[in-house]
Amino acid sequence: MAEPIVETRGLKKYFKATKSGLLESIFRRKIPYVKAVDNVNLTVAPGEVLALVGESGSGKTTLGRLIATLELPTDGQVVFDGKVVDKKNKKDIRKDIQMVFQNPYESLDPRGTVRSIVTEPLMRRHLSRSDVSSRFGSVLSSVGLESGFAERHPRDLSGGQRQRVAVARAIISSPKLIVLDEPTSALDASVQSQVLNLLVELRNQLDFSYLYITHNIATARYISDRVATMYAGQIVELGPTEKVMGSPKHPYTQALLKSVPTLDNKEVAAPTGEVPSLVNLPEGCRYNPRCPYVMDVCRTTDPGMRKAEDEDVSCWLFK
Amino acid sequence: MATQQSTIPSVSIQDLTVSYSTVYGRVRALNSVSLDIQRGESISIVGESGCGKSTLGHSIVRLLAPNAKYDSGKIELEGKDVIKMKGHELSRMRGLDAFMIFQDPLNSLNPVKRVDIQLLEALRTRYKMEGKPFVEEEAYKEAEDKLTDVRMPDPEKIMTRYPHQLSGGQIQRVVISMGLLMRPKLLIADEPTSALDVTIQAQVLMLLRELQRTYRMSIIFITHDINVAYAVSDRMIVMYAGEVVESNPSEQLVRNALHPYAQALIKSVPRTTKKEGRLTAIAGSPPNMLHPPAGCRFHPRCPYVMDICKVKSPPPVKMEGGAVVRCFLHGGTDS
Amino acid sequence: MVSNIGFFLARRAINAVITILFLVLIIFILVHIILPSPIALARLYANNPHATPEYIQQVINRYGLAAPIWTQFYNYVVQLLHGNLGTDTITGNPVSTVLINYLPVTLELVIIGQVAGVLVGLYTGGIAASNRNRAPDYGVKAIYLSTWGAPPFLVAVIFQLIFAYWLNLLPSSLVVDPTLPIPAFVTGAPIIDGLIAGNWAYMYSSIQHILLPAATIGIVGFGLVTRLTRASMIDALDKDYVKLAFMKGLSKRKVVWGTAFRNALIPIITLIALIFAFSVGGAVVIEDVFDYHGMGWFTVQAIYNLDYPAIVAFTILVGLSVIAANLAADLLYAAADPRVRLT
Amino acid sequence: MGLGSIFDNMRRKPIRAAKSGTAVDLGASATTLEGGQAGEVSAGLRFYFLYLRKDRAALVGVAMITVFLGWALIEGILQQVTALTGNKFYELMLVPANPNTLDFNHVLVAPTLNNFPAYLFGTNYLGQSILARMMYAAPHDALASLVVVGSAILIGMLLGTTAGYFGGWLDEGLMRLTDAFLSIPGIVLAIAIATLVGGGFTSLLYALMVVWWPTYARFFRGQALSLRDKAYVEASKLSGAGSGRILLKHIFPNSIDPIVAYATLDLGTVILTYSVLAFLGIGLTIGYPEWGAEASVGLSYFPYQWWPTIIPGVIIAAVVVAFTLVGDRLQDLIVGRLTY
Repeated sequence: MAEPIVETRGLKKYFKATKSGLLESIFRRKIPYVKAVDNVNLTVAPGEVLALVGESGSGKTTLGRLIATLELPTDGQVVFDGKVVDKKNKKDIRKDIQMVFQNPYESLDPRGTVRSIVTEPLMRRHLSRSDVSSRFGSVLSSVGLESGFAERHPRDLSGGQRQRVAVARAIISSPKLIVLDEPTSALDASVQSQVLNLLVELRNQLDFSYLYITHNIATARYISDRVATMYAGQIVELGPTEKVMGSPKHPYTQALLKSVPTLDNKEVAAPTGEVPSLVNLPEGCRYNPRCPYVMDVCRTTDPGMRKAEDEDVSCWLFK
Repeated sequence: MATQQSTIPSVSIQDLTVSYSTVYGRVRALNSVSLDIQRGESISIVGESGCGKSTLGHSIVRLLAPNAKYDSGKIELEGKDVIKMKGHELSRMRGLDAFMIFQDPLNSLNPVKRVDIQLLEALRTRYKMEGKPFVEEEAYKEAEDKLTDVRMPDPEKIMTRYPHQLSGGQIQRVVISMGLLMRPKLLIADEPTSALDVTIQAQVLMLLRELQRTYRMSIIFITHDINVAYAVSDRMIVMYAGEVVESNPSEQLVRNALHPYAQALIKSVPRTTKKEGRLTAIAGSPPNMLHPPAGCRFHPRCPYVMDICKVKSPPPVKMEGGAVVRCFLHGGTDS
Repeated sequence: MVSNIGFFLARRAINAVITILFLVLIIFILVHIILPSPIALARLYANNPHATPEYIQQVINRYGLAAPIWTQFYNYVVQLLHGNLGTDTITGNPVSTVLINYLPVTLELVIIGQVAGVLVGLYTGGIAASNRNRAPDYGVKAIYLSTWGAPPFLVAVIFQLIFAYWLNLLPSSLVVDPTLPIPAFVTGAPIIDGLIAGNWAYMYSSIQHILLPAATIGIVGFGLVTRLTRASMIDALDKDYVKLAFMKGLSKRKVVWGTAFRNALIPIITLIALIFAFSVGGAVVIEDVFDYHGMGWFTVQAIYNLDYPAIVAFTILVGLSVIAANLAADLLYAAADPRVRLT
Repeated sequence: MGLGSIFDNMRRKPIRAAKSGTAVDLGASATTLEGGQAGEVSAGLRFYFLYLRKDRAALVGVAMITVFLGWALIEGILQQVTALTGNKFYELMLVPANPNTLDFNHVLVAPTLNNFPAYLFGTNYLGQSILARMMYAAPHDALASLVVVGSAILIGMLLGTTAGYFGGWLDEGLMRLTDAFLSIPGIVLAIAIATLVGGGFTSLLYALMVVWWPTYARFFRGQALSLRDKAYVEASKLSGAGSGRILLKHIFPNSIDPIVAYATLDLGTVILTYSVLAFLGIGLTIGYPEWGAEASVGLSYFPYQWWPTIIPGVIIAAVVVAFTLVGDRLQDLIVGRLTY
């Protein structure tokens, strides 16, 4: 296993749940914290596609933003290419990171043209004009857009075309890691598969590594090499995609797979209960209120990550 | 509560055309759509954004936006034409004949009123319509029972809560129970689970299937996700650019869809069960509803396009097994 | 444990105090930037053009105008706290007495006018929104555009022309019929004092006199309220819970006014203070046209007589009353919106 | 503080595509352009003109504005030429009569057609043609509104955007400061400043400029707050852009559109406030007629000679309504509330 591109060690990110100002400190009012990301350890190898699957409130987007250095952790570290990310060096670490966002209608500056948007990452590289336009040309064609699109404004583009422009912007500075935050969930089914195909092709040609964040398990299975399922701020299962999807070990992953309607089986089975509030989390394993195999130990202590064959599972069912 | 078995369909839509006037000009959202739904049948309407599925849902209960207009066609709900209804007749139809639930849980309940008041409000109108005296305790009890019917944990507490104190899943359940209180013959659901998490969506889908069986209600389930449509309905209607391109029982449609668009839609969906090679995507991008393509509206993106497709719009053709399709591959070239 | 609403109001109260400090600072700095030298300041306070240099020097010492700016600010604030707003050059007595007997007259006029304007504005805004792009909507739009654009003095003059001179229904000026005996001073507001003293003739006459100016103020505020209500109602009517209300078989009237309007009201409550400030601004001109002897009329006289202390004091007082109005609006907002009360 | 919240909630709520659903189906205020997101209003002047052309009332407004600003520009230049050359011929060239000559045998003449066009609006108590005085005074009103709104946009943009973008104490401070300004009615504060500064047109301009900027600061703050979380700003951060570049390249340009609509409407409000202050006798330069002052002077002859007050009032109202009409329609469009 080569040196990982990015690694997180005991990563935590807590947000203040209420506005805390002068007033709160006077009354020493205990400020509740939202534990969005709570002690996450994962690695992304060069050229690998790691999928982060989870529902809303699982912390997958926050984790993605932490790794993309858009947020600084409350505790723990993000190590990018061997260097620990902190306030000072985050600016030049960002040279090797790019991101594609969920809402195609907000990821492109409405006033910019396709050319100005896509070439923005090269601004700091002080390349000659011809270099920039040649790169722009090649990148535009590799995302399947004719050169005629160069001077068009985002409002004249469809959802799918906009995401292609966003992908072009992400690959123009040939970064080492691209964080994809639900890139296709705002698109129609037919357009979604166009963009997914594009992402897979680019990965095979240019050997980026992707951190693919999604709630849609089917797309995760199609695009990723390894997958991590997240629940209430923690990774509950991490392993090769075929293994995790084929024979899921953690009860939540099993429930997740069974609750997704597909064209192969009509019957859908859903776990009981609701997603827990991230402010007052249940004791012990966070899934225990909804878990069919719950044991006493689950209600008291947190299982932490455990080895099971070549997977990591956070569940007391495994030693 | 068995609904009487009568021959007239629960809903019968004939050649419905609805258009919106926008700053750019008139956009025809529905182009002579015809659709019949039998009593107790659960159908789903599937299509990409902008195909008019939500407009179709809203037009049945006359909740279209101010800038929308019924250009032509008829919508018969329980034998009466909805488009011609006025005042009292209209408010009687909404609730007793049909009930509609919507997509965005954050806005589905009145944020300034408690849940019990909003449920009683529904009961008060039904009792008035049925001429029964409204007794507060009795109504309160009935409302609470309905909450248990929709698998709501500790309904007494939920009754006294305000909508902002409930989760998305709980709000949708309250809205569904509100619908059940009205005992409608038809339930229209416009993407009710799209804004919910996968596990919560599964709970709501299971609930809807169950309620459809126990209350023998006909359900129209509108969604963009073909998997959800398959899981929740007996028959699927596929719409494209304001037209119904295919109507087929779910099993048949999934195994061998007739219309090229329906086939492409099914092939383009990544499966969770196995890893496949390239996904077959549909070329081009969704049509511009301001200047829709001539003839069959799918022809610019259709792999089997023929000359006639570019000129004439294919008429609906009845196929065996109760399927209806609008495509020249399956006939209709003579009329 | 102080509940959430307690923190919400406490935070708003602290904001109000800081705003008041800023208010006083702004006025103080404006006066001192425009008239930097102590002599100019003294002439402002003395305010008689042919003041002798000794008299001016005397004034400088009395008010400590030569002191460094921060100490001047400090005792300016202390003076304010003691209610000493300087002496009014027209009447010679302290500004505070001037304010006491003129300000309530204006407040009564503005509040009555504003309440009328807001009520009518809410109704027409609602009508316009629920009949979007149809006759009532265009009609209401025509009304609020013209009232919004019309200068207050034009509206006042037209009202005088129609109701006072042609139809001769209402008195064209003054606060009350001067011949009537004036009741004991309790609140300073004519109608209320008349009511308290049980002096029906005086009360009836002052109601008669207030009708036209109050209507004019109502018109001035009406345009703003109608426009805000229409916008807020349209947003509310687009929400799913309005569609759900229709689905419950409620009539259009019940849905528009029972559900949508109730929600559209909340953003408008937060703007009460803004509408109040807008109406007070209009009152200055309207009192001048109607010769309605309130604080606005007095300010206009103060302009002609360059009576700075009165003008500065009135500016601060209006600012304070608007901030108070805003705190009241926050209370109403917390009461009306459960999302604030019970987060 | 609710005071300025009218500007805070004016910033457009981001259209969040349903979590896993697609963009809004062809819903109410959909403007679907080549598959573009429903409700996404395409910015750009082309669209505004296309929209205004379709709306008769707004067209009337645009026509009146062009007449008013056009005339004010021409007369304003002529007045400058006269000021430079000292030759009064230029400024009176296009004006039907000399606004300042006294003519005691034509005092308070009712509006008539004879001696057209001088007496079209009648004469005031000094026998001066009201039409001539109104036309002669137009440049001041136009200049006042453009200067005041222009300066308010500049100051408001600098303070508001930086406060909104960086947040923290800078933001809190600006909020309290603007709350203080907004708590004093514009007219009252302008009176206080103008009387302190002393007479003249420029003192009135300063007063209005001090009064006007807070509204725009709140507006730009609201815009900056909503824009700084947008994905394209985050993408720009990832491309190594510093705050300065983001403000210049992304935040300012995207704040312009909503401000255009509000500023159009606000030009009318400035003219209204300016004429009310002139009505109260503030900021008058000797020998230079003012719209508001004209109406105020006529008051003492009211109601028997109604025209010296009513006619200037009506002209002011017409100009202000024109600006309000166009601004109001543009605003409905920007916020996407407009359904045709």
